[in-house]
Amino acid sequence: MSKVKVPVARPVIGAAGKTGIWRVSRPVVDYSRCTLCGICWLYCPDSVVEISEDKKRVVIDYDYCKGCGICSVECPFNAIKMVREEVR
Amino acid sequence: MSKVKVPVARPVIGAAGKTGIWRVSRPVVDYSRCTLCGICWLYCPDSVVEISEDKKRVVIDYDYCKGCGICSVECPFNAIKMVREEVR
Amino acid sequence: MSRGEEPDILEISWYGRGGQGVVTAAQILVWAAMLEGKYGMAIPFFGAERRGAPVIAYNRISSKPILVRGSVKKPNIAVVVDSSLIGIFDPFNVVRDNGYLIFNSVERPEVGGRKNINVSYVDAVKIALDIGLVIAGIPLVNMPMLGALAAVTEVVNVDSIVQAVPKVISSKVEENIEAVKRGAREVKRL
Amino acid sequence: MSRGEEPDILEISWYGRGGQGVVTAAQILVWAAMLEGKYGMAIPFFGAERRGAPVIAYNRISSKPILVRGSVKKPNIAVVVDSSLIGIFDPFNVVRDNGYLIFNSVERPEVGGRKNINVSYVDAVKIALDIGLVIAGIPLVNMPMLGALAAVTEVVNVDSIVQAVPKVISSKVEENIEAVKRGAREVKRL
Amino acid sequence: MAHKFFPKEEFLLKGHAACPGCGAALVLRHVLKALGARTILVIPASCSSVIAGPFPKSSYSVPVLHIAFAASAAAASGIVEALDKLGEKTFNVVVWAGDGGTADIGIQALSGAAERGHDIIYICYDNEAYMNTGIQKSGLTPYKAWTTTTPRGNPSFKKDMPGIMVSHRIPYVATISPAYPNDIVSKIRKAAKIRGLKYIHAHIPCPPGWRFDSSLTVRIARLAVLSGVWILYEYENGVFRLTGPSRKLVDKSKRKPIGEYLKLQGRFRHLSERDVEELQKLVDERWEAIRKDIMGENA
Amino acid sequence: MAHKFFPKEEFLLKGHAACPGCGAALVLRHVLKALGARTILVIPASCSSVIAGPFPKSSYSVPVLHIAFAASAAAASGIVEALDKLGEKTFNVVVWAGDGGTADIGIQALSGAAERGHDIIYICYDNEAYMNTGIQKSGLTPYKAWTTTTPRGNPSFKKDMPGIMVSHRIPYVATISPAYPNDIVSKIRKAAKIRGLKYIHAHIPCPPGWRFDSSLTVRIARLAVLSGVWILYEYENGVFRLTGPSRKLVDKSKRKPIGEYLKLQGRFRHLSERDVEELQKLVDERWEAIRKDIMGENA
Amino acid sequence: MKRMVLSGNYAAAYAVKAAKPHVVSAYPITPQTTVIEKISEFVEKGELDAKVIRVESEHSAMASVIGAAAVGARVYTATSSQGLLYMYEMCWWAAGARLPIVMGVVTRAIAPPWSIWTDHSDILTLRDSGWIIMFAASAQEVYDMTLQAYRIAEEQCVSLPVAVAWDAFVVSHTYEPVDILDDEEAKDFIRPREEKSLIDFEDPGSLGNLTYPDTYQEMRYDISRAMDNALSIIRDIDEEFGKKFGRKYGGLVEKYLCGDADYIIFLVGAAGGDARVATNILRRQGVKVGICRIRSIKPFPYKEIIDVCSRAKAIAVLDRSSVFGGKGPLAVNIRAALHESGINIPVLEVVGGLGGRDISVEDFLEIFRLVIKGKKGLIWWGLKGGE
Amino acid sequence: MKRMVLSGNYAAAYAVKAAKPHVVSAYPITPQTTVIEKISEFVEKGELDAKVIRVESEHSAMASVIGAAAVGARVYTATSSQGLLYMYEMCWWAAGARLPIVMGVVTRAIAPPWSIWTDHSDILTLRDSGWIIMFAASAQEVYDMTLQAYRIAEEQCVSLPVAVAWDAFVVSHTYEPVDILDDEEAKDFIRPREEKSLIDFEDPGSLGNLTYPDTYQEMRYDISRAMDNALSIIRDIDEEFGKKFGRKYGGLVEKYLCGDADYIIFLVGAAGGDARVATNILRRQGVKVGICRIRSIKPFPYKEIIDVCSRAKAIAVLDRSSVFGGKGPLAVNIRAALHESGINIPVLEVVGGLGGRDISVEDFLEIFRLVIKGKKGLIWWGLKGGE
Ligand SMILES: Cc1ncc(C[n+]2csc(CCOP(=O)(O)OP(=O)(O)O)c2C)c(N)n1
Ligand SMILES: Cc1ncc(C[n+]2csc(CCOP(=O)(O)OP(=O)(O)O)c2C)c(N)n1
Ligand code: SF4
Ligand code: SF4
Ligand code: SF4
Ligand code: SF4
Ligand code: SF4
Ligand code: SF4
Ligand SMILES: [Mg+2]
Ligand SMILES: [Mg+2]
Repeated sequence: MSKVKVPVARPVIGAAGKTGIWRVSRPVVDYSRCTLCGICWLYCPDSVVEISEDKKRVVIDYDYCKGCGICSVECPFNAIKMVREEVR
Repeated sequence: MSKVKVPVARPVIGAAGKTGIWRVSRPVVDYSRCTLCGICWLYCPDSVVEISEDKKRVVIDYDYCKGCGICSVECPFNAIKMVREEVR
Repeated sequence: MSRGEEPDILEISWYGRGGQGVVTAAQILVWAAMLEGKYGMAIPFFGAERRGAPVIAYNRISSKPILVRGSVKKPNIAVVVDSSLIGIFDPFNVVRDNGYLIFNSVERPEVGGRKNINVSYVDAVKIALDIGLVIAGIPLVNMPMLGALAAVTEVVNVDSIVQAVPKVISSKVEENIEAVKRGAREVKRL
Repeated sequence: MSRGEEPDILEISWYGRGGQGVVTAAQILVWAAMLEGKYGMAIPFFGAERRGAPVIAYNRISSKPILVRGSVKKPNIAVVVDSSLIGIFDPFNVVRDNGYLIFNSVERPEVGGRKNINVSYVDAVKIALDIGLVIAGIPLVNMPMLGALAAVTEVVNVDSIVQAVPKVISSKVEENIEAVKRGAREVKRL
Repeated sequence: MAHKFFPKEEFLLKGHAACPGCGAALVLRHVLKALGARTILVIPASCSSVIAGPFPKSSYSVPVLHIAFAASAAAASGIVEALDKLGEKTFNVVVWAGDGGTADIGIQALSGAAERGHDIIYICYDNEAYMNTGIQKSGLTPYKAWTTTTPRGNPSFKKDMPGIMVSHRIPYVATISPAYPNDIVSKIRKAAKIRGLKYIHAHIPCPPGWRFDSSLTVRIARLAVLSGVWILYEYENGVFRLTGPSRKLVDKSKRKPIGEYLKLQGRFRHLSERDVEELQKLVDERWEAIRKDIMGENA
Repeated sequence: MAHKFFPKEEFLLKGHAACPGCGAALVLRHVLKALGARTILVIPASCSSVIAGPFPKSSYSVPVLHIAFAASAAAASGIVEALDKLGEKTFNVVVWAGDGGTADIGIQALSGAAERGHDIIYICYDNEAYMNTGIQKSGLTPYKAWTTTTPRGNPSFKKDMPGIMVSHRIPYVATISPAYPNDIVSKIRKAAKIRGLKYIHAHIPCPPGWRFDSSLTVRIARLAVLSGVWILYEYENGVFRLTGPSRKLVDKSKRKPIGEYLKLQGRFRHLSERDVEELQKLVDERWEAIRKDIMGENA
Repeated sequence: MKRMVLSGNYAAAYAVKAAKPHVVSAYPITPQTTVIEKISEFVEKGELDAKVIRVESEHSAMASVIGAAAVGARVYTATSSQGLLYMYEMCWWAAGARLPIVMGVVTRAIAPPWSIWTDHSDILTLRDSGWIIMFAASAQEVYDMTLQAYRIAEEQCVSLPVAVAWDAFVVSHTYEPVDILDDEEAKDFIRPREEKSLIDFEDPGSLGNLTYPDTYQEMRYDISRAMDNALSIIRDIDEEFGKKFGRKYGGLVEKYLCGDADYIIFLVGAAGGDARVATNILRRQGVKVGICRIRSIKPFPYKEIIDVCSRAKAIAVLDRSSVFGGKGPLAVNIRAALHESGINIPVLEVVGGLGGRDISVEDFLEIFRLVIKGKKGLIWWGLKGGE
Repeated sequence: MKRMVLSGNYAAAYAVKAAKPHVVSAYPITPQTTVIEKISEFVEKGELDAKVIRVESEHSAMASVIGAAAVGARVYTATSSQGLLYMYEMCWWAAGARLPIVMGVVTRAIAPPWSIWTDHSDILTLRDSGWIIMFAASAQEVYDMTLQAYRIAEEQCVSLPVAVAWDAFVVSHTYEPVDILDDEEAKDFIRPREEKSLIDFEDPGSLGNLTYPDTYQEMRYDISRAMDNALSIIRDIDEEFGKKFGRKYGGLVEKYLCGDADYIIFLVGAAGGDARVATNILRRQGVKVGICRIRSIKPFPYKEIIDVCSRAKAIAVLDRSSVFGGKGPLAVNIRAALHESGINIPVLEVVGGLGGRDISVEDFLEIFRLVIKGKKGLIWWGLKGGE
């Protein structure tokens, strides 16, 4: 008799799929304004802002960024613009 | 087809039977001490102390008095004695 | 056709009031039977359990394992722990012919028209009070009644009851045993 | 053997994203069918409803009462309200031979290898934006798509859609109707 | 003469099934006197389901809906809204629930009804344990008290249920005691006049549950008040007021030592002197908080 | 630089199923950062059951017990006691429940767990309605707010859930806001060090539920604090302390008018000026009570 | 009569509006929520003069309608799945107290794992409780049955609560044309609740007192008799409704081409439509098949089922609910009926469609094929990876 | 081995003590209360090293043991009637989550009206939920079965919760001799729970995530298979227990003189003893009668029942639970079994013993007489005033 398969779900990135396709607008960083203050990282509800290895760049993971626009509103230096995604 | 009999219980004295037989001791009023202050009436949890029509007497309904002894303890004039019921 | 046809079962009904230890008595009786290599069962009937309120319990005792669990309707023995209950229960009529009726009573009880039964009585209240077995104002009359039962009938020996008491009771064990013994000694047959 | 054997049922699948009004469109279509004396059903498939998340809805339209409630697997018509979903849903392959594919798109869509289907497209976003039908940043592209659907296929008339709109929608009714009409007008066949 | 100042009619009929000396029966008797015949009782599973007596009889001579343990405040909500919709004008809907039925299993329904503000008088009769099932610890069992599920004393503290209800910002919260029937009647009547959910918490000595002689019910209730263990007060629209004998007890010297209250009860028999001191300290701290509160208000 | 002062590791994995701009996701992200990997989440029915993503995937990279709506605090009680008995030493058991799962259907379990004092961090993420089912009124929906079951505004007042928990006399009660992540982290870490049940109440702006653009989540959360609608504080062993920006807001002139907060949200769009004034008054009264409290303490 | 496009849930709300209850009390749960949202809207717009109690849980939802019904009010509530399980104690209470409560149940799978899609396990938990359980298969039937439920519940020889169930999403959220009664028509069909309040200040009584072993059983027997009475009441009211408004469903069961059928599938709920399509297809091929859709789960229509089977060669029973360690709730009852009347035909017991798994026309064709081949016993249908 | 005089409830408590659970969580309800009182006493005396959670309701009782079991603890809880109904949602949860929880259920009638006496309606509400349900008929069997329940629940091919039921008062509060295992014996029979925690910090996972229609049904099917596995596990463990300690009960059913019986009564629970006495009486008169006491309500022992019936001329089935608008839960399953195997004998369906109504030896004699006379169909037994 077979053992139990207990239905345990496992953590993975993209549990709800590539949530980047949910995006209506895309946050685009203007690196000339960015001070790397980290506020966008702090307030992103989707954990998609990364401060790149060499600490020189704020990188947004567009595969998963839902385009909520919080980073854009909260950036103290107005360094993030929301750009309408093309409706393909 | 018969109508519903809805199982409604109706108020009656002695819903749990003649609770007087539960009694271990019997409260006996010493009318010589009683001032008709009404304290025994006030504190009886079994609603069995009555102040008789002519307002001259405290009457205990022994059919239902459970002999708890509260009246005896609370009577400010020590006018109620608890007397052991005969075990018949 | 009655349960009596299941051979060899003795049925006992206890009639008492909340606080008198009726269920405990029935339980001790099972221990006592077990100590004698018999089987037993103690079946309390629970209503609203209240101090002073009527309580009933049954025993079945047998040399074989007992199967029946229905309530006892025609006991071989009725133990009337509190005679004031006679209006509520009817120990006289339920007991089988040649059965036993055992009363807690100061004096010879009235048995009415019923013939063909063995009646006895014991002043269990006096015994309990003498020994100081009183809880919350209620004399614990169960022990003397157990003693009387053992003495009058052949269900179990008094000794077995004495041995069974500490299996169930953990305080005032000596006094309880004394009460059993006095019940056995002081019971009177009609 | 496919459901198609139940004669006379037209099946439609809508592919869109949360907030684009896909379910509302399907519902209006049933009203429109009803106004034409037909029967209809709008079956939304609900997952976790989220703004922007993929959403699917089905229609069945028939001249007789509709019995089937299972999900639509091979629609006669697929309305792709949001082309970005093509990776997730597969409108090309599901549509039946000689069926219709209607895209919300600025330009001629890529249809890959699929033959045997009628493809058309309309720039619904532009229409919605032109007319000011935007909620929480999302253009309400459902109305132009309904218009396009009615114009390109024979499911219902554009007029019926226009009449059905106020049954379901209570604000900006005029604008919505205008959007339906423009969708019908501006749709392009491949 | 006491009887002259109280309503005559009895709605708790004699021959009910409460134990001898039951504090719950005594309080219920006065509650019903205070409210009169146009009162519906909603009673969840509890001693009071049994006190009613078995079908087809009832010892309560007002309409009663017996209801499941967790459900009383919700059932009462339905009754109030229905009677209102059906055009009834004057009536009292009273929940009469034990401490378990209030603070444990019933708290969800009570909290919800309080939030919605139905016109209910909710009375918790608090005998400080599940008595109907034979004395098990409830959320209102006092710290260190013996019960059958806490054979060595309750490790938890008694929930401050009236305080929790005050936090619900209902219009009226009060405490009562069987030793003070006049206080009962006046609070109940006041509650009946206020719209919304009124919460009244009664302290209920219980002879078998607390292990004391049935004659001492009122005495123990009184000692609870006079020692400051049970505080008589009311909160009307958030304003706190001590009532009756409790008014004088802010001054610690006026309070009896808690030992007098504890020693009469078998459930506290196992307490050491240290335990008693600890309990005394808790009482004193509670009063100190009250003192500060009152002073703060005066300031 | 903010990122330097916060733990790096993400336990709320990207690609989760929250709506764009979800305040709950943002707060949970920081809660998990603050607590780290040895944390078990207990999640009752709520948006967070969905945010998790469908089987066999999960967007939470800590162990999670999904549980029935009413059951979270009780399930957590069992987990804590079991882990303790099984010899585990360092772990956090966190209930992560919505306002409905906390103040309505879940309050019985929460109240019971609080009374027993299990070592649980209970976090209520309060988006002020049943969001998972599509925006119905809960016991924490604000007075007059639109929901689908209160199309003309909620007639009831929002339960003071932290106040109710303070009445439970638990060792720690605090409020948090997604606008102040440092405050979140420090309170969560403090809670993790205290034994017993800790209650933390998070204010959670919800774009679809409150009807605002998803980019405004943090701004609205901040306005709630700065207008004094949402007050940041903690109660440690009964001692009250304002925290963060709320410390300065006792002085009314420092507070922003409530209208600034309300006007961004569709759920308050139907309010008249009178309504707004009434709501402003309620906020001011609340602060006046706090002022008195603090003054009382200072005196 | 007015034709509208409504979802199953909205149809329920419109029926409730027509029944004019005094008190509506419910707690949200997907997929029931839109029922109460719509009712709330009616009330706030003044189209329905009822009190809405926005309770804090389903246990309280049922408790509050119990309270209201006990004092004479007409009431409504609705729920699903976990909600039904959470109010389970109170459901038994409602039946034991003989209160004519009407409840909508949008069937949904039971957790864990969480699933919001249709599955009849939830409603079937009520089947011993004393509730009458009717199962509707379209928005129109939801409307009609919800109205009829009040008549059935309030019949003096019944006086039991009635649950009207329908499938999640495929009925609850599916929009289709529904004919709605005019006010006059509704008034004619459904009069105000007659019975006077159980709880009366003039003649006070108590509901629910303790019973000793000498009184309890008779009260249960009374419910059993009321349930038996309901068999004909359900039929009669279906007839009356049919005469008045032109729609009837066959009462306890809806038979489709069963008259001369050799092979019949028994089932409950919305899948009945797809099953009928399969039947049509096979009939066109000359195979005599039929569908018997059980509308009344309680009281269970043994007589009708035996009737239907008396000419059949083999049948299948579809249980759309979890079946663990035994047979499905429908299968077991149908087999029992066959046993009692000595009908010795093969029965294929099919368990499937759980948690929203589609059961399509193709599935029914396949099931018919198996039945025709003589397959019997219990099978799980549509498992990924097979049994 | 040690012989003591114990009530059924105390026997359960002693078995729990022997099983050494980590967490015990329960809420009082008559007639279950003395189980948890006794366990509390063991714990406070240091005789059992477990955590006792004194929860605020049964919903929380089951939730807390679910939490504890999910992280690897062995657990116990117990309840009755309203308590079981109040925790109903969580019972389904426990099974769905595949947690090997053991629960005692002292069967009691469901309110209203209030009644505290035996009636199997409560435990039967669990029969679809995925719980294994065993029913014991004496204090000894309560002890033995509670111990065995842990073995069954924790078997890797089962991993389901197990309820052990027994009748209120006639078993729960009736004192009789019970043989108790020594510590060594118990240790030998019941090892610590093997399975590692579901929830692990090193390899974190989630229990209960949402499932779309494409995954739910397979999880239910797994439970169904586990339940099927339990059929032989229950038998095997009964055998093993019998070999080790000399007591066995026949596994899924206890047959009494069924081998050559012409007439058999099927039943559940304590009335089995009285029924056996009636059997003895009739056997002495030369009438070939037998009793088949069903011990495993879930999984339901169809095979055993068919076996027993294959030689019988007629049978009766006693349902000691409310039966409304249909057939009783036992009757329906037994008839279904007979139908499936083509056994065409008359079945008398008896509903009785509700709310503590006595069913005595005389009653069984009378029922046998009716069966012998060929009476069939459904009757309510022992009604005052007749049907
Ligand atoms: C759901 C449920 N759980 C448990 C019970 C058993 N029960 C009946 S009364 C009671 C205790 C009631 O305690 P409390 O509310 O304090 O009232 P009291 O009996 O002390 O008067 C319990 C546990 C029940 N009836 N229903
Ligand atoms: C017993 C029960 N009733 C109802 C539901 C349906 N339900 C699931 S989540 C939810 C709303 C949760 O609201 P809240 O706790 O505020 O969390 P939110 O969804 O807002 O995050 C409801 C009503 C359920 N799952 N179980
Ligand atoms: S918030 Fe703005 S400035 Fe700060 S790191 Fe982000 S993009 Fe750069
Ligand atoms: S738009 Fe939203 S999700 Fe995308 S990076 Fe900015 S805050 Fe994160
Ligand atoms: S309390 Fe004493 S003095 Fe007063 S009325 Fe009663 S008996 Fe008389
Ligand atoms: S003894 Fe008790 S019951 Fe009897 S009259 Fe006195 S107070 Fe009342
Ligand atoms: S147990 Fe206590 S509260 Fe209950 S009836 Fe007896 S005295 Fe009253
Ligand atoms: S509804 Fe609100 S709380 Fe729920 S996931 Fe969406 S934004 Fe977050
Ligand atoms: Mg109590
Ligand atoms: Mg919420």
